[in-house]
Amino acid sequence: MNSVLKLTMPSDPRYLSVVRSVIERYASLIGFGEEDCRWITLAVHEALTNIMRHAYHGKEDQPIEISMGEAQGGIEVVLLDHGQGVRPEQLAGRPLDDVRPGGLGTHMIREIMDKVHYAPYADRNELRMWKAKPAAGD
Amino acid sequence: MNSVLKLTMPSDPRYLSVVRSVIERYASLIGFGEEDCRWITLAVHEALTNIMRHAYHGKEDQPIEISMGEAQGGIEVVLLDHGQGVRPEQLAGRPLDDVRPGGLGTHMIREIMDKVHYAPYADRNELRMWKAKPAAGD
Amino acid sequence: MQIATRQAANATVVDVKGDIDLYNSPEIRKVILEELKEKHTARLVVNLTNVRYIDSSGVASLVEGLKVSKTMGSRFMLFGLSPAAREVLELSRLIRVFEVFASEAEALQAV
Amino acid sequence: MQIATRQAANATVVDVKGDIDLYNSPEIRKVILEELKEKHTARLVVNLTNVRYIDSSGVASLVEGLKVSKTMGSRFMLFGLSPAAREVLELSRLIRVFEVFASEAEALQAV
Ligand SMILES: Nc1ncnc2c1ncn2[C@@H]1O[C@H](COP(=O)(O)OP(=O)(O)O)[C@@H](O)[C@H]1O
Ligand SMILES: Nc1ncnc2c1ncn2[C@@H]1O[C@H](COP(=O)(O)OP(=O)(O)O)[C@@H](O)[C@H]1O
Repeated sequence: MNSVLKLTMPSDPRYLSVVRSVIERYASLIGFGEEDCRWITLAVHEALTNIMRHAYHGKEDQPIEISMGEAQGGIEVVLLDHGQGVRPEQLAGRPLDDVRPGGLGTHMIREIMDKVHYAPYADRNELRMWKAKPAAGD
Repeated sequence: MNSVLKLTMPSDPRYLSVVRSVIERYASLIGFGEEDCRWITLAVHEALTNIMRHAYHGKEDQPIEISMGEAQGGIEVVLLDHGQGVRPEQLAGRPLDDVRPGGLGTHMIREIMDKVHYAPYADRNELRMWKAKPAAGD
Repeated sequence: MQIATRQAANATVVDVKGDIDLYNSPEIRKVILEELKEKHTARLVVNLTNVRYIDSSGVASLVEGLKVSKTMGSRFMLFGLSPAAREVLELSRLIRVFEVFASEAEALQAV
Repeated sequence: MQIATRQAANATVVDVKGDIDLYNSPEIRKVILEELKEKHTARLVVNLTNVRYIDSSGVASLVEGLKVSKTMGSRFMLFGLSPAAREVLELSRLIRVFEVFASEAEALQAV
């Protein structure tokens, strides 16, 4: 990816609305339609709240880094944290037909984005999300 | 300053609208009213376009770093570039009663913000801007 | 986000304004659970007309309200979903478990 | 930003939509100067109704249009300034050098 915008924020939910506006504007700038921009923003937002809750356990002063750019005809967003990682297969929600609060975020992310790749490294956790741009003329 | 949000962008005017939305949202979040948010956004925008035109001479792939946070009851925004610096006294526009294109940006910045400090260092140029929050009850 | 409750006919209406996300969903959750558990409200109607954005934690608060209302034998209704809010409930396959109305009048008249 | 020109009564109207900033002010500058210098438009009216945001480079393009119009003996008018656009022209002390009208009708009728 040719990462063009990079944002560093603390793990405080207070700043989520600021980050949403960056993602939504950036996606629009590189050619996504209004509805796709909303979806992409929701997916990134959900991934950020997961980092805040699960990787940082609600601590609000930990660093999160968000990079966005274009890659292979789509948008790529990479989130980095230094909190507690999990094995990639543990990053899974509950079955959707079981009605109870919670367990929705990872489903939403996977439904919205075309590729999602989570990797826990020794010094950081990395979540890469990619979504193809609409074909020209769509 | 307790810098909370940091954004890194290339010196490409294309991304200005994304950055504006971050500044506007952040200023609103920490308690500025709608009109002040617009003004602060304009000041930061003008300072960014000055970096693009004067420090980087229109080159669009150079790094600019924008940090924002709260300091002494106000908003502080710091811009960093690695382009050509000038002596602080050269950072000045034309007299406002001389009607011609250009030379407005630095005036706008100084009128909008309460403190503006420019410093060219060996490895970077730094522009610090600060504006007091409206007194409670305003 | 702003949140306020008021009486309307046979129901209590919760008016929400702004985005519902992780930052403020605890507040909306608190108001809803208070109405149901402490005030024993028989019909609780959540007005989402002025909500542009809702995330999974917001959805979770609504689901929790729905579950508690079932335990308490109360009714839990939503109205005024923006296209974005509706999309999120659809994406999470939850739109069908809620009683969703187009307007306040329809929610209040529902039998 | 989108920009289009059209004829209206005795004038050419330039309709601008979106933000005017360093990224796109060269385009608006080009359209304005073309109308004045090449097409010798006698009355050029810029419609800013759908412009929410304008920066100093946008203001500079308008000032340049104004100056060229004086040289060419044409008329250069603005209308439909949003509060934000008006504030920027006021801040730069330039509001008084432009002919600013509230509506298209008023601009077209101006003698
Ligand atoms: N960034 C993350 N770091 C660590 N664990 C995570 C992360 N994201 C998700 N998980 C794990 O995956 C589970 C499912 O997440 P999700 O579908 O978003 O629902 P919820 O967060 O409501 O539990 C979480 O409960 C958690 O155990
Ligand atoms: N970030 C900067 N780096 C170097 N020089 C600058 C910078 N900002 C402003 N200047 C200098 O100050 C002058 C006045 O700037 P400004 O008032 O914004 O008007 P303009 O950019 O239209 O000339 C510029 O022409 C330039 O010489």
